[in-house]
Amino acid sequence: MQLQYLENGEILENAVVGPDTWRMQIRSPKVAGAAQPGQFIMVSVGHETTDPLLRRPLSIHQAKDDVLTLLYRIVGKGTKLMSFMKKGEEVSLLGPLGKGFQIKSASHHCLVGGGLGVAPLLFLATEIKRRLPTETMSILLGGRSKNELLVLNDFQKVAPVFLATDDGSLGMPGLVTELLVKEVKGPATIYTCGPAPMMKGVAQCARDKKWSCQVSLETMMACGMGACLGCTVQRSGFDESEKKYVHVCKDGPVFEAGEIWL
Amino acid sequence: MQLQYLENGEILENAVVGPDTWRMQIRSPKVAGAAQPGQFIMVSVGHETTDPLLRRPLSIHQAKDDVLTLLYRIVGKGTKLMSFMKKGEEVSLLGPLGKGFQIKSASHHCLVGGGLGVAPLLFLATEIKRRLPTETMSILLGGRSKNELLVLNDFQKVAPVFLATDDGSLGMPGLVTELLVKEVKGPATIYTCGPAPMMKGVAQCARDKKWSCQVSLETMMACGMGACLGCTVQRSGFDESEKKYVHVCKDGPVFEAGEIWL
Amino acid sequence: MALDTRVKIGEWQLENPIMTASGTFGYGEEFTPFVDLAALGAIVVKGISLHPRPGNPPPRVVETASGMLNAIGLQNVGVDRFISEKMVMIRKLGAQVVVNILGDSLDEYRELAARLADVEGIAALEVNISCPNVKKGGVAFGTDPLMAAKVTEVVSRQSSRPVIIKLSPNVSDITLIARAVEEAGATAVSLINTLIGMAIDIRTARPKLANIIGGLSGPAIKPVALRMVYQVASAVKIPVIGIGGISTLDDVIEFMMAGATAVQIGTANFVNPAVSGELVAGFRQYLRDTGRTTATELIGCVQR
Amino acid sequence: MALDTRVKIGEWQLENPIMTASGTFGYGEEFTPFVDLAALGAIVVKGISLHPRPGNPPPRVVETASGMLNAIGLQNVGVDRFISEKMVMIRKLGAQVVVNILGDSLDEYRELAARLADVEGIAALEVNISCPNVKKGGVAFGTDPLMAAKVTEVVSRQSSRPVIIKLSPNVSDITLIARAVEEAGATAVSLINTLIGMAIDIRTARPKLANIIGGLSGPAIKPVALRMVYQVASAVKIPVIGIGGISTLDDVIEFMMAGATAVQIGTANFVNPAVSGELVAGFRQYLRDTGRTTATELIGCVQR
Ligand SMILES: Cc1cc2nc3c(=O)[nH]c(=O)nc-3n(C[C@H](O)[C@H](O)[C@H](O)COP(=O)(O)OP(=O)(O)OC[C@H]3O[C@@H](n4cnc5c(N)ncnc54)[C@H](O)[C@@H]3O)c2cc1C
Ligand SMILES: Cc1cc2nc3c(=O)[nH]c(=O)nc-3n(C[C@H](O)[C@H](O)[C@H](O)COP(=O)(O)OP(=O)(O)OC[C@H]3O[C@@H](n4cnc5c(N)ncnc54)[C@H](O)[C@@H]3O)c2cc1C
Ligand SMILES: Cc1cc2nc3c(=O)[nH]c(=O)nc-3n(C[C@H](O)[C@H](O)[C@H](O)COP(=O)(O)O)c2cc1C
Ligand SMILES: Cc1cc2nc3c(=O)[nH]c(=O)nc-3n(C[C@H](O)[C@H](O)[C@H](O)COP(=O)(O)O)c2cc1C
Ligand code: FES
Ligand code: FES
Repeated sequence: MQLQYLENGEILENAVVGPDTWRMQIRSPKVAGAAQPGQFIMVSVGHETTDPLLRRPLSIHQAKDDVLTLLYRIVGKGTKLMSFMKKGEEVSLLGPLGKGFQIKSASHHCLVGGGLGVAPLLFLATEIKRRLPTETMSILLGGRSKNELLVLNDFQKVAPVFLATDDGSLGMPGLVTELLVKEVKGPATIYTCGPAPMMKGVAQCARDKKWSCQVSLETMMACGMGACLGCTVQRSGFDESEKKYVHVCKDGPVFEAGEIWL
Repeated sequence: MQLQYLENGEILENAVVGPDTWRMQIRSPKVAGAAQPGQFIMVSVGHETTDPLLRRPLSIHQAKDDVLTLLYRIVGKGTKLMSFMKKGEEVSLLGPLGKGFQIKSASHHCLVGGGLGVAPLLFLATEIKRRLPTETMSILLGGRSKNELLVLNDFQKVAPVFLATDDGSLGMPGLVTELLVKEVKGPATIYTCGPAPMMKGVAQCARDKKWSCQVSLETMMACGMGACLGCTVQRSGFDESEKKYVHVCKDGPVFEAGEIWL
Repeated sequence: MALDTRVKIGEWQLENPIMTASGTFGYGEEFTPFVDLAALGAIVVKGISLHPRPGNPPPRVVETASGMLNAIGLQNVGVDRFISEKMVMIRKLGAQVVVNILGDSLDEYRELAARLADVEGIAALEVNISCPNVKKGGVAFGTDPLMAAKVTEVVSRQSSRPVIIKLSPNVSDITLIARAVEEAGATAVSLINTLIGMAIDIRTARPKLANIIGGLSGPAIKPVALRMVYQVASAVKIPVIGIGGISTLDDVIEFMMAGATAVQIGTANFVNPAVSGELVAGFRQYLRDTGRTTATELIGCVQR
Repeated sequence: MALDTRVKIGEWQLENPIMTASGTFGYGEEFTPFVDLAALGAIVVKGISLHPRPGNPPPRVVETASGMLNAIGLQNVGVDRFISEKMVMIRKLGAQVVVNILGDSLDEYRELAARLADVEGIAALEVNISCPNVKKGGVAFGTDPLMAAKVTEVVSRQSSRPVIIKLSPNVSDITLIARAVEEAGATAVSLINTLIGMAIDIRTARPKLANIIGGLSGPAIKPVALRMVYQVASAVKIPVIGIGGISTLDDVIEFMMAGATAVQIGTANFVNPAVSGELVAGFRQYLRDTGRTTATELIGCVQR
C-alpha cells in the first residue's frame, strides 16, 4: 500500500491570494516528500475542540522538497479557522491520500481548471514539465471574472496559459470549454479539475475528439482513507452490483472521465 | 433590575502572571462602568464554533474607567482557548452579573483570599479604600506555596498584605485561617474568596468572634443570569421548601456566610 | 411588497415563528436587557407544577460536546405563587406567554389546567409529558401513547386555550405518541424535549450530576430533533413546534422546511441572551432575501 | 508491579479493552500505517451481509455539531467474497477480529452465522440489529425484544464463538432489549449504534443525505451512550461493550466506570487514525498513574 503519514507540519506562510482565497505553506517533510500530483491531504482545523469535528480534504497545490502548499477558499467554519492559523503554528496533516493524475507521454498535455479547481493543477504542471521536458503543454483557466483567476504567475512560469472569463474581464469572454476547442487543435491528453458542470463539458469535448481525459472529483469526506465509505460517486455503466460506486478518496480523486461519465 | 450588558470588548493585554495563570485586560466601557466588587462576567471563549458551548464565568478582578481586568487559571479547554486570544481581538462579555460584596463602614476590613480566590478581592480592596478612606483594612492571602500567591504588588499598593503558605515558602507557614487568628485582633468585617474548605474555616472563625463575614462562591453555571436555575447551593436551615436553594449567579456569588453555613 | 411573518397554532396567531423554550428563558424578565419580548412570537415560561418544588441538589448542569446536561429537577414556585406573583410581572412584559405545566398524576395535570383556566395574559398551555429529570411521572406519560392521550384529554377539557403537548424524544417511535395526542385533541405538538444523558467525573468516579442522569440539550441534539420533527410533521395534521439545538437562522429555516410551524430557542439563550430577538430580525431579512412573502411558505417545503 | 490490562468477554480474553467500531475502521488494513493492529484489544470489521450491497447513493456523510451523520447503507462485498478475499488479508494483520453481521430476515442471520462458523481467524461475531440506515430489517429487530431475542438464538445456535449483540439506542427502554438478548444467550451486548438524525441544506431545500435520514455518531452522542451503558450494565450480568463518541482516554475511563468491560472507538478514527493505538498506550499509563493493577477494577466502579 502507498505510504501515508500523520504529520504535524509547521506553518511557513498563510496569506490571502484572492477573494476569500488563501495559500498556506507548511513544512512537512514526510507528506511533501511522498506527494504525487492530484493527491490530497486531510488537514485538522480545530484545537482539541470537537466542532468542527472532521478533518478537511484539500488538494496538494504544490510539493517541493519538504514544503507542501495548499490553496483554499473560505466557504465555512473549517476553512475560516484555517485562515486564523498563524506562521509558526503547527497543523496536523494526514496524507498524501488517493490516486493522483497519471502522467504518460503524450503529443500534447492540456490542463483545464476552473475556480478553485486550479489547486491541484500547479503541482501537475510542474511534474509534467520535470518528467517530460520535451513535450508540449498548455494551461487553460476559467472563472466567472478576473479576480477568480488565481495564482496566474505561478502557472505562467511553467507553461503557456490561456484564460477565459464569463464576464470577459480577462482573457477570452466565455467558457473554458470554448477555449479548449479554440486553442487545442491537435490530439492532446486532458487533465481537468473544477466545478462539475465545467468538467463534464471538458470530458464531453475530449470524448468527441477521442482524447484521453482525467478528471479530479470532490465529495464530502469523513476519513479520506477508505475507511468510512462515505465519499462515493456512481460509476458509469454499473447498476445494482457492489461495483456501482467508486470512492473518491481511494479510487480517486482523479478518474478517467469515461469511468464516471459515459 | 440592575444594568447588564452584552458587549464586545477589545483585548488590551493577555499575559501570564503565574503558573497557568493569566491576566486579561479588556476595553469594555459599559461592563467596566457598571461593575461592582464581587460581581462577575460570562465570557465567550470560542469563535462561532459550538464546542466549548457555554460562556465561562470569571470574577471581575479590577474595573477602572473603561477597562475591565480578569485573572484566570487554565483548568480546561475554555480557559485554554482564552489564553490563545491576542491583543486587539474582540471578546464578548455578558455582565456585570450577580450581587457583589456589601461595603459598609466597619472598625476594620479584612480580606481573606486563597488561590484564584484573590481574583475579586483586588477590586474590592480598591473600592473599600476609595469609599471609606479613613478606615483600616488588611489583606490576608494564602496558597500552597510561594508561586501560588498572585499579583501581590497590586494588593500591596492598596493595603497591608499578610501571607501564608502551606510549605512556608513565603510568609507564615500554615493556613490563612491561622493567619487570620494571629493578625486580626480587634473586631472586623471579613470578606473571603477561595477554596470552599478555606472559606468554611474563615467563616467558622468569624462566627466564633461574632464578626460579619461575606463569602464568594463558585458553582457550575450555564447562563449566569438567573435563567437556567443550574447554579444552586443549599441554604442553611431550609429543607424541603422551594426556599431550599439559592442561586449563585443571581442571589450571589457573594453571600453572608451564615446564609450558606450555619 | 408586504411581508407576512405570522404563523398560526390553532386559533392563536403568532407575529412570527420564533419562541423561547421552557426552562431556558426564566420567566422572561431576566432577558429584558437583551430582547424586546413583545417582538418575539411567544415566550414559554419555566415549567409549573401544582405544588412548589425545590428541585434537585447541585451540581445540576454540566457541559458536554456541543451540548449540556441539566438536572434542574423542575424547581418552581408552584402554580399558586406563579399566578399571584409571577404572572403579575409577566403581564407587564407585553409578550405572548405560553405556560408550561407538568404533573405526576392525571389529577395534577387536570388541577393545574383548571387553576390556570381563567388567569388572564396566557396565550396557550404547553404540557410537559417528557421531562426526563423526575423519576416518577414525566417519562412514563411521554413514552406511553395511552397515557399521553389521557393527559391531553384532561388538560384540553379544562382549557379554552390552545394546548400544546411537548413530546419526549426518548421513545422508539415518536409518531405513535404524536398521533395519539392529536386524536386526543391536542392543538399542536412541540418537540423535542431533552435526550437522557449522563457524564462521569473520572477523578472522583462520581456522576457529574447529583441526579446521576440529566437532559441533553444544545446543538449536539439538533440532527435528532430535526429528524423527529420531519417524521412527526409527516404523521400528523396539527402544527408542529420544532425544538432542539436551534441557535442560528439556518437552524430555524431547517426546522421549518422539515415541517415546523414555529420553533423554540432553548440552550442558545445561555450562549447569547440576545439570540431570540436577533433571529426574529434575521427571519424577516431571510424571507426578503429569498423573495418570499409569507412565513408559511417555508413550512414543510423540504423535498421528499 | 505487573499490570493486567486484560478483560474477558465470555471465554474470549482481550489483551486490553480498546476495540475499534464496525464501519469506522474499514477491514483494518487502511490503518496499518498508523496503528499496530495486533496491539489493540480487537478490531470489528465493516458489517457483512449475505449478499453484496452497493449501499446508498451519495451524499452519504455530513458533519454536524461535534458529530456526523452517515447513510452508507451497509455497502459490503457480501459474505462469500468477504471470506474468500477479505479474511485472507485480515488474517495477515495479526489482530483479534470481530466480524459484524447484519441481515434483513432471521434466515439471513442464520445463514450468515453458518457460513462464518468454521472460517478461521474470527474471534467473535457482533450482530448488528440496530443499523438505522436500511428501511427494512435493521431497526425492527433492534426495537422489539422478541425479535432481538430470536436473532440472538439463531446466531448463537450456529456459532461456537462469542456472540455480541449490538443494540440500537433508538428505543424507549434499552434495558428491555438487553435483558431479552441476555436471556436468549448473548455472550455480551455492545452499545450504542447511531442515533437517527437528519440535516437539511436550506439553499436547495433538500436533505443533505440522499437517504434523507442517517446515523448520528461522534462526541455529540457520548452522554446518551454513557447513560445507556450505565443503565444496561445495571440491568444485565453479561459484559457490556461501550460505544459512542469515545475519543479520549477520559472517555474510555468514563465508559468503563459506567460499567463497560470494553469499548469501541468509531468516528474518532476519522479525526485521528492513530487514536486507537494511542488509547491502548494511554490506558496502560492511566492504570499506573492511578495505582491500579488491573483493568477490571475500573468496570462499573462509578458511585451510585
Ligand atoms: C479531494 C478534495 C480536494 C479538495 N481540494 C480543495 C482545495 O484544494 N481547495 C479548496 O478550497 N477546497 C478543496 N476541497 C473542498 C474543501 O474540502 C471544502 O471546501 C471544505 O472541506 C469546506 O470546509 P468548511 O468547514 O470550510 O465548510 P463547511 O462548513 O464544512 O461546509 C461549507 C460548504 O462547503 C461544502 N463542503 C463541505 N465539505 C466539502 C467537501 N469535502 N467537498 C466539497 N464540498 C464540501 C458543504 O456542503 C457546505 O456547502 C476539496 C475537496 C475534496 C474532496
Ligand atoms: C462566579 C464565578 C467566578 C469565577 N471566577 C473565576 C476567576 O476569576 N478566575 C478563574 O480562573 N476562575 C474563576 N471561576 C471558575 C471558572 O469559571 C472555571 O475555572 C472555568 O469555567 C473553567 O472552564 P474551562 O473550559 O477551562 O474548564 P472545563 O473544561 O469547563 O472544566 C475543567 C474543570 O473546571 C471545572 N469547572 C468548570 N466550570 C466551572 C465553574 N463554573 N465553576 C467552577 N469550576 C468549574 C470543571 O468541573 C472541571 O473540573 C469562577 C467561577 C464562578 C462560578
Ligand atoms: C436548563 C434547562 C431547563 C429546562 N426546563 C424545562 C422545563 O421546565 N420544561 C420543559 O418542558 N422543558 C425544559 N427544558 C427543555 C427545553 O425546553 C428544550 O426542550 C430542550 O432544551 C431542547 O432545546 P435546546 O436544545 O434548544 O435547548 C429545559 C432545558 C434546559 C437546558
Ligand atoms: C461511517 C459509519 C459507518 C458505520 N457502519 C456500521 C456498520 O456497518 N455496522 C454497525 O454495526 N455499526 C456501524 N456504524 C456505527 C458505529 O460502529 C458506532 O456504533 C457508532 O458510530 C457510534 O460510535 P462513535 O460515536 O464512536 O462513532 C457506523 C458508523 C459510522 C460513522
Ligand atoms: S472519505 Fe472515508 S472512504 Fe472515502
Ligand atoms: S447560572 Fe443559570 S441560573 Fe445561575
